[in-house]
Amino acid sequence: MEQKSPRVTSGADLSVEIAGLRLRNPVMTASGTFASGREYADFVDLSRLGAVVTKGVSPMAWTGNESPRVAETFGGMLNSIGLQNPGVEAFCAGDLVWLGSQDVPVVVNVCGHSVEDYVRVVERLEDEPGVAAYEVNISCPNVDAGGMAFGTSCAPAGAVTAALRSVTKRPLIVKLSPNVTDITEIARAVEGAGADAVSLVNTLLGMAIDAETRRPKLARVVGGLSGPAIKPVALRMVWQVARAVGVPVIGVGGIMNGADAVEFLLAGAAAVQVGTANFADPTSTMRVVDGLAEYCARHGVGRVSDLTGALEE
Amino acid sequence: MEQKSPRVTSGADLSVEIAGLRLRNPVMTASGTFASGREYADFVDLSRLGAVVTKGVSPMAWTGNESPRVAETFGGMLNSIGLQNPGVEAFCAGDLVWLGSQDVPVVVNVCGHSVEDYVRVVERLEDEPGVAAYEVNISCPNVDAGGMAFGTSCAPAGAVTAALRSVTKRPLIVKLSPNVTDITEIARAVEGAGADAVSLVNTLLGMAIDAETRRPKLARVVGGLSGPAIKPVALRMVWQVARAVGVPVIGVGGIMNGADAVEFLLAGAAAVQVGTANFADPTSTMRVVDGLAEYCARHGVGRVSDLTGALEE
Amino acid sequence: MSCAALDAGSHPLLERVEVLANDRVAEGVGLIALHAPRIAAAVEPGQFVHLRIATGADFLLRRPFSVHRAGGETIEILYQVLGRGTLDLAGKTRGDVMDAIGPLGTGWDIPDGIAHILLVAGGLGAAPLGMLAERLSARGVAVSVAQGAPTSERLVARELFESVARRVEVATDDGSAGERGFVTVVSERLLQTDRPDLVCVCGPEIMARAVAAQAARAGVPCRVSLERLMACGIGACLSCVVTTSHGRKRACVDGPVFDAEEVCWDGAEVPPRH
Amino acid sequence: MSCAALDAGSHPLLERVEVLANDRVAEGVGLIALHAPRIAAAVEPGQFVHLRIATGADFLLRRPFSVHRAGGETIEILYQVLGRGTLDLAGKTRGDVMDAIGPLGTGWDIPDGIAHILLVAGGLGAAPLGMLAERLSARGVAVSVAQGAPTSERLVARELFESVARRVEVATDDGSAGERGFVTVVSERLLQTDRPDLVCVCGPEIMARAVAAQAARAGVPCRVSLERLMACGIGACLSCVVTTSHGRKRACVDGPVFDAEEVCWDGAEVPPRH
Ligand SMILES: Cc1cc2nc3c(=O)[nH]c(=O)nc-3n(C[C@H](O)[C@H](O)[C@H](O)COP(=O)(O)OP(=O)(O)OC[C@H]3O[C@@H](n4cnc5c(N)ncnc54)[C@H](O)[C@@H]3O)c2cc1C
Ligand SMILES: Cc1cc2nc3c(=O)[nH]c(=O)nc-3n(C[C@H](O)[C@H](O)[C@H](O)COP(=O)(O)OP(=O)(O)OC[C@H]3O[C@@H](n4cnc5c(N)ncnc54)[C@H](O)[C@@H]3O)c2cc1C
Ligand SMILES: Cc1cc2nc3c(=O)[nH]c(=O)nc-3n(C[C@H](O)[C@H](O)[C@H](O)COP(=O)(O)O)c2cc1C
Ligand SMILES: Cc1cc2nc3c(=O)[nH]c(=O)nc-3n(C[C@H](O)[C@H](O)[C@H](O)COP(=O)(O)O)c2cc1C
Ligand code: FES
Ligand code: FES
Repeated sequence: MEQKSPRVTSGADLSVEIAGLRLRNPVMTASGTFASGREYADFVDLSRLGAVVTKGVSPMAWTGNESPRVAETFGGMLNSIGLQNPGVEAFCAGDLVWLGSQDVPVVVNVCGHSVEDYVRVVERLEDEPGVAAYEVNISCPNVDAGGMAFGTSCAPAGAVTAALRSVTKRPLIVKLSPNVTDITEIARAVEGAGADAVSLVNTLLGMAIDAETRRPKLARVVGGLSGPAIKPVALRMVWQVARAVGVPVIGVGGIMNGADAVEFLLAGAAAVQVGTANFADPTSTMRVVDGLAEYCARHGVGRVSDLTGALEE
Repeated sequence: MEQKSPRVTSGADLSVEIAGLRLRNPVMTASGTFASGREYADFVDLSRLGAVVTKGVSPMAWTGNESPRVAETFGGMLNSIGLQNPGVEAFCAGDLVWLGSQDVPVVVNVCGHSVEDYVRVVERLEDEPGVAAYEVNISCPNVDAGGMAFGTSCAPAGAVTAALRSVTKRPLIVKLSPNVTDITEIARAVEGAGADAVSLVNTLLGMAIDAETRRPKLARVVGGLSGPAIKPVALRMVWQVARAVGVPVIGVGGIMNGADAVEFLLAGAAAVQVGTANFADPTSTMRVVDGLAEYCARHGVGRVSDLTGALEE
Repeated sequence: MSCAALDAGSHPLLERVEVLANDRVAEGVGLIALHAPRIAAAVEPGQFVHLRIATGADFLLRRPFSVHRAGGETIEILYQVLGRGTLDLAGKTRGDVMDAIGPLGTGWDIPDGIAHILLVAGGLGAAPLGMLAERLSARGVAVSVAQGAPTSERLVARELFESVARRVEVATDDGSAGERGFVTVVSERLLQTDRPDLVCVCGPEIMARAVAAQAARAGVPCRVSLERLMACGIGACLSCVVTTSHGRKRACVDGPVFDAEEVCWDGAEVPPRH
Repeated sequence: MSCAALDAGSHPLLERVEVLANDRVAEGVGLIALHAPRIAAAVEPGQFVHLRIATGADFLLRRPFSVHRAGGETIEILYQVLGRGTLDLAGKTRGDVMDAIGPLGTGWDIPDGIAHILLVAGGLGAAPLGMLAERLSARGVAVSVAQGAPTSERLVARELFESVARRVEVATDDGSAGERGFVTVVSERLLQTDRPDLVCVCGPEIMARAVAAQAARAGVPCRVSLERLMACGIGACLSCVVTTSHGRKRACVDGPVFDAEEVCWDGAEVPPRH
């Protein structure tokens, strides 16, 4: 991985527009890897991020899964956090207030066990001024009810989206699961149901075993695979979905540096999210922003948005 | 990765039985990564392998895809070889004759664009004494017609299996694709249609882009992801399928050493295949065999088959 | 003092650290000294650093290590070689550079007015207790140490403890030093004989749990330092939770040191080592 | 001679090789000397080794490199730093150990009776031609060399060529040495003036293709060494195919040297470097 690079200031226009939302640059945080940014504020200038995407928020507090909740794998990691969060009320009283004091657009990641759950969270958040958009997590492999179940077939995916569309005018980003036979079907379904954008991918369902103890490395046995190991799969899915839908695509999966981000843009993404990389290097998001600017400068790219879909096949 | 380890001779019984086939040990080669073994004979004692699984064989010669056909990714690689092979006649006249002179069971990997193609290959091979079993590749992401198309929904997967079942009494191993929403459905379908065993996984469909040239790294744009990066996904699917079907499961995906093989056995595999690891170290299969023996000795495992499904959840 | 990571004033730092020395101190155990001026100045006993061991293209999560000792511009880490990360760590030599996030976590947070403290160390559990023993004895607190290990050679940091503690009693599985058996035999006795005001424990969770029970029976408050697998190390990912009577807490920021009685021993510790 | 990898007698070896020296010879170009007695003894000009650069837990495919020179128990590799593998290679120092598979491929396979040969090298294409030039001149064959590079400093192995060749003419993109422009200008002229019996080319595929056309027009047989991405390097994986008039052939065992007229220039070369 690159070492921390000096901030690059280039002439290129890094701003992008997603679902009516103007972002300073296309680099967002990936939900669940950055909390609400407070912990990272010591290492990252939040005002240099395109957006902060929060940890998943549910109607009531969720306690998540047992420990161990993470395991390292080759070029990546498994997690089975299970969407532990204090619930939407506590979120509004806590993180959201703090985020209000920061100069960065806030995308709230929404999760639930049922369509009603999702609706309740969004309805509650509609009263809050500090929310720029919603990212609907229908792809979490770490909860039994709901979670990925919504994201692996078209009807429920469309149903959640439609229900949320009817309660908000704010930009609705639906986050898709890679654990499907044909991700373009799901993408078209949520687009048809009113999604303003799609983000992909969430984690790949995986498993790790400790041969010595003969036990699964995760208490939940299975968990979500993330990190550089999954980048080729994420990139392929972004490329497929960008050709299948009209709404903007947000690419996520194994992005560690500026070059990785450029690859996702070329494949058709309008923006990107950085997740697991934050754990290895808490300044990763800044390196991605600087790397993008440096790439644009070096290649004479005037607007970063010109890179979207610019793959030469 | 481990360095070449001295051959370990342990008291443990490494032999396994799969679909009526007795193998010296559970370590096979993964199709397409070992050709027919001739090229590896300089580095590997074929008689110490559980079985050699050949490159995919089609009714007529296939020329495969354009170059570049491979690209390295984080912890793995993409390939889009496209099942280039000289066709079943040339195979019988060439590799199969050579394999006949080797002291190792031969599993012929069969591919086709249509059910008829698969049937023609197997019917031709039925005349050949030197074939121990068939592995039916319904999961190749690198051919347009056939290939993965058969492996991603139940009906065609069952149809190919049933057609082959009707023309051979030899053990029929069906190789499954990981690019599906629920691999247990497909596994049950092929079991129901007469498969004696299933092997999984084939490669994950992925993509790589060269940001500098803005071009896909593979001429075919997409290709199959293999290597340690995919091990957590393969392990999870083996664990799921082993609980869903009664026939033996052969685990494949990212196995680099003995410990990896043990993990697949614990997850429920009766045998394993080693693929991409052969490229990094041509002696990988031997290291896996030695590593398995060493593990059994160290843990007092009398029969390696006792490890199958012995995961402590 | 202490509670560094919690009090608003102090924040974790991302510091480029350079290896000053890296020596084997016992079978499979190493002591690495790092030039880390900013972390060394801020760290409190019981806090840890989140170390990025991998370099180059290699992807590896950080690894958390307690600060064993800190002085001047140097911190020392006592580490056991277990897997990929600590193998790489053992290979580092003078001049190698890594980066570290720290100081992290709550630390032991010893209240004033403590006159006599019992430290119970199991195996590498000695690591986060070294600095504590030094600082407390410097503060005039009487320190007793109960230390256990598989064998005498593995009684790491024993000299340190003997140099500052009023009394050090040991137990080894093979009887090669002190009592034959578990450290809990020694800790039980010292609880009775030395009547400490506070017990601080670090070691395998099963042992920590047993000592916590002894302290409870003796009516002595007890602190335990717990290990969890940690991804971010700074409170963001929720991979390190410990179940407590006040709900799930993050070992990296709400711990790693917890009040024994608030811990729900749910067996969620890191899998046993080999 | 030659055709080593093909004739049944000879087999590729898996050899533990030790770095003897590793020096920068130009901007982004290094020359590494490896102690590889068995490969050194068997290798023929134009053959290559498949080098395992990564160590430890790091997964990396092997990287193919032509043997630039071989003598005694040593082989030399001339390499250009492009990405992860060659970056790591540039970091190797005396005493580091890797493993190599080799010798691999067909080699130049020069028929007896050749009196005058023209070698055309573009950039790092000089690598597989060094050993050839030495061996041929030792056999009394008259050697002419046309060499091209972006700039004079990048005319790698120029001294070697000048020490054994009858004539060396160069071209550089910036005119800092010889002609300003492409090596094809020089090769065209030498084809006319020196009337070689055989042309051997290695360099970017577009340049090799142009030289092959020149040779064809001049009615001189031509051999080209082609690059493909290689996974196994030993003929098993079919990742390295070259389309020829006799169908798809494997660059690692049927090549890397091909008869120019059998090559179908399908633009399947490795993506341009940066
Ligand atoms: C707050 C804290 C302080 C620590 N202080 C020390 C210390 O001072 N000295 C020391 O030697 N070790 C310490 N550890 C444990 C140390 O982090 C692990 O031993 C190390 O991460 C193992 O990395 P590895 O790659 O070598 O092993 P891996 O291959 O990652 O794992 C090998 C074994 O170590 C266990 N392990 C892996 N990561 C952790 C982890 N984060 N915590 C606990 N166990 C783990 C695994 O479950 C496995 O059983 C501490 C852990 C925590 C949470
Ligand atoms: C038979 C043969 C002989 C070779 N001899 C030499 C030599 O003597 N000196 C030398 O410097 N290089 C040689 N090469 C090329 C060398 O193998 C690549 O430059 C090297 O593998 C790049 O590895 P990397 O990890 O540094 O770059 P990567 O990050 O893998 O790739 C960087 C760039 O190099 C290209 N590349 C990667 N692998 C290969 C490959 N196997 N062949 C060609 N291009 C590749 C990629 O397409 C990319 O554009 C030879 C290649 C072949 C096939
Ligand atoms: C520890 C962890 C927690 C996560 N939590 C969430 C979450 O709450 N909601 C969500 O939509 N995705 C969650 N994800 C998925 C990431 O947002 C992202 O989609 C995935 O990790 C792939 O990106 P990466 O490879 O950059 O990490 C989580 C990932 C990790 C590693
Ligand atoms: C270069 C290459 C060629 C392959 N060709 C075939 C094939 O012909 N038939 C097949 O069923 N699988 C083929 N595979 C898939 C492997 O057999 C194996 O299922 C996959 O690579 C995962 O295992 P691994 O990670 O150990 O490589 C191929 C894989 C690679 C890398
Ligand atoms: S390690 Fe991320 S919250 Fe503790
Ligand atoms: S590299 Fe595998 S066949 Fe040539």
